[in-house]
Amino acid sequence: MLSKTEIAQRIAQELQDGWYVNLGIGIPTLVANYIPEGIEVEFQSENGILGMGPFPFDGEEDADLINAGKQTITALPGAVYFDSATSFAMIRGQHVQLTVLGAMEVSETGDIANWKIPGRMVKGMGGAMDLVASAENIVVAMMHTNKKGESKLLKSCSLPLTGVGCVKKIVTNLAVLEVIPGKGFQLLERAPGVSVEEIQKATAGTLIVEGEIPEMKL
Amino acid sequence: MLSKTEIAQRIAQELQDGWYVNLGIGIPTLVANYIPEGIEVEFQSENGILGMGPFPFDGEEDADLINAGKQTITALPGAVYFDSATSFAMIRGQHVQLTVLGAMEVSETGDIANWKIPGRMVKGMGGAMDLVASAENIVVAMMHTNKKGESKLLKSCSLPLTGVGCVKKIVTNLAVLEVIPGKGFQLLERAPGVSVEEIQKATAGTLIVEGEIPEMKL
Amino acid sequence: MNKVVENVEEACKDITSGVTIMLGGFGLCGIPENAIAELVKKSITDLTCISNNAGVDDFGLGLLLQKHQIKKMISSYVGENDEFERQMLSGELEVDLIPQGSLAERCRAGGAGIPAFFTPAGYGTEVAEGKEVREFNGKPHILESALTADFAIVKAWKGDTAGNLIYKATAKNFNPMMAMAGKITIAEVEELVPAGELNPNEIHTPGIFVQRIFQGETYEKRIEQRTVRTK
Amino acid sequence: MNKVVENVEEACKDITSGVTIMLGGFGLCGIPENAIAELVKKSITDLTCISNNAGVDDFGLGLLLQKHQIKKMISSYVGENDEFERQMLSGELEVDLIPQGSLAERCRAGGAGIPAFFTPAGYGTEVAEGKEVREFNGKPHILESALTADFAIVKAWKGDTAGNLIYKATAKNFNPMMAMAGKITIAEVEELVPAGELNPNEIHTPGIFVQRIFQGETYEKRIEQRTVRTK
Repeated sequence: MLSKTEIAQRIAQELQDGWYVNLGIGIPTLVANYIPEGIEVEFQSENGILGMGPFPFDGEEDADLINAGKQTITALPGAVYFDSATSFAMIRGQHVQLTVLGAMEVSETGDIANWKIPGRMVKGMGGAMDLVASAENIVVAMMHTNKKGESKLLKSCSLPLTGVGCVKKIVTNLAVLEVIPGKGFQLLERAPGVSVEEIQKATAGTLIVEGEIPEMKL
Repeated sequence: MLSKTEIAQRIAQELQDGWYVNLGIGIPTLVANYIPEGIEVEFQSENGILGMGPFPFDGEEDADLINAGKQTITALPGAVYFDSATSFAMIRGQHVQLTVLGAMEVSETGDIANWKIPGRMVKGMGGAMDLVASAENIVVAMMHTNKKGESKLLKSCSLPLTGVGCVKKIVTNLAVLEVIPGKGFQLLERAPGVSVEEIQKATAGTLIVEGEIPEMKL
Repeated sequence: MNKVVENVEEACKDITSGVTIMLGGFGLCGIPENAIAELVKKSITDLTCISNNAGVDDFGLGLLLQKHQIKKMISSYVGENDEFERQMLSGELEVDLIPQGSLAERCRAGGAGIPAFFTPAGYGTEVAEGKEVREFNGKPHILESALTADFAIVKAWKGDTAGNLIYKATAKNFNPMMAMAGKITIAEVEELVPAGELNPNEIHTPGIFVQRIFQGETYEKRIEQRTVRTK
Repeated sequence: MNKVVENVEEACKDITSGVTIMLGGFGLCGIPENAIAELVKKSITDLTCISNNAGVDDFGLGLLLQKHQIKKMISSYVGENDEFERQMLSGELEVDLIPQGSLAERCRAGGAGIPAFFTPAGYGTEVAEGKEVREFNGKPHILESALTADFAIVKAWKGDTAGNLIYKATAKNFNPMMAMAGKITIAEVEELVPAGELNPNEIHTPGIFVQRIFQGETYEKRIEQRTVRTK
């Protein structure tokens, strides 16, 4: 079973040289720490920066320089600042090659729910709806089951949707899966030491298992 | 009868303090030379400058600094450059208080034609269609009649339209007129020495003459 | 063209109860601190506020929420504010949640005279309810309308007497579009300079969009999530 | 992220006959001189060119017109070019004339993933033929669609190796929107600097929109209407 850090590590393997990448809050943010050797990517934060760097050193924080998670950050050489309309022009116009974000539920048709629990949690969708409706590549980073042990990979989402038919790939603590439209979750890789049966048990939606499923390499 | 310069001079009286103004090519450009005392206006040129100044001194031309007529210009203190989308955001969004432009024909319903003579002259509309469709105040600067002596103030335009029902005021070499929707051209002022009868004769559309028509002051 | 007003009182003098106000900023970054304090002081109520976020409990728009001055919020993300969530869930506060990109674009559209546009964001979700759906290039989009406001209040780093503005880093965010979309746009700046001192090539918001400008008195610039690494 | 290519040949190597190209510039101001010369040299034909103007007879896009390399022009104003007018009136050249503001906004929309928007410009004129009309706030608007291109070629003043661009004065014009709307965007610049040398606050076009960048060899920067006053 993967730790959150290892989920991020596995997702980092999806990065390709020259890609612009938007990382959501939580596990996705950790992906930036595992960029593979020899690959150059640039991180976009939707509040208005391209070329986001690491957190500042203590005492060097700038209140005017934050990421979409409102964390203080730094800018790398070649960075650029822009307004929110331009930022979402990049996103909606598909200039960002990869979006990594968390989810509360994903359906086997690629629907995603991650912004609202009616009557309980209403924080708003932020940029998530724009991101999932626009990105060519969306990787969801999440635990395979919720705190109650219920599967987060469903036939259809029970929570209000963030987007429809948009998730392509899911990396959980148990597996790497691909959404095959009209079919279900195709199992691509198992987490080290996790069996197909365990993944099957934790997956409420249709799981497609074809041939030998390799263990993922980190 | 007014000269072209005097038409510009009369139009300059329409300027109000604090207005942003877009001046078209030809007579409208001359308006900038007659800003009334004590009034501050700023000129927008739709290719991307606010705060346009006079022509440069000989030898000081900058190929990168032109107006929409492609003439070399200068920038006044407080000027700003912007892209074409932002420029027309200003225009379409009605942030420009006055547009002055020339016309080949104006109808008594406020239609304007100034961009095309089918089969003969096809230069394109440039920014004129955006300007006339958007501006709150449009003043047309033109000769009352064309080179053949035919009226340019018509019941309806014969040439392809630039905009529909948008002209508010017209200043010609003979008169100042206002378009009253559903009624016609209301005569507001006569050029010095020009009679109502002469204006009537040169106006093919409905001319509304109410009471004494004053002579314009320059 | 001198847009300078004496101070924040003068800038906000005709903002009354019941109006719609856009406020720039992302979280607590780039918010018009002085004008928010003035709105609190004026004790006006029934405001409709368009702002990406709602501040935190004791800073930013949270200050207006505490005093129940806001009737309706139009935002994309309102986490980090317990009082907000309480007022919303209890029904005291009307809330219209909008995808962040659509919010930004709707403000820009309002300023640019574009009454409506199509976007894929929100299709198939509750955001799309009651909105026209149309397919372009095989992909469904929804029709979103422009947003404008009686007042837009923005915060810039530098500004000149003609109303030209320059923002700093990510404090830019929603400020430029909101500046475009206010019937009256009020800019507060950290440094106010005479027209001509800013490089016309480096200005982010042309002065034509700004009706009033003043120099803010103090800026707390509170940081919401102080994250650092050690040397 | 290094976007630098050796020279103009390298930048334009895969531009072939029949493609759609956007070209920045207003008149002769801010046009990509080096790339235009290269397109002439390549002798490719059947091009669809999206550009506000068509140059003059012997400079700018006029050079491509002379050699009959352009099949279709999408522009707002094509005066100042006799050869253009001749080819258009004789039917040799397809021409789509678009209001300037709609042209700018359609390019921006293409780059921003907005497939269509409403604008009042052109309502009631031949530009509106076949287009949907809808009233907003009592005023009729027409629905305009996004424009994109196989290649966008823009000219900037300064650029860095990451593709970030800064334009000078009114040479900015259509370049920023076209940079957004190209499937492949090529930028030629007067001065190419290493990433990190441009102030991230002063950049007009973020490098994400640019796929290739090179330093232009020489710039004639011809002036179309030299107007001066005497001291």
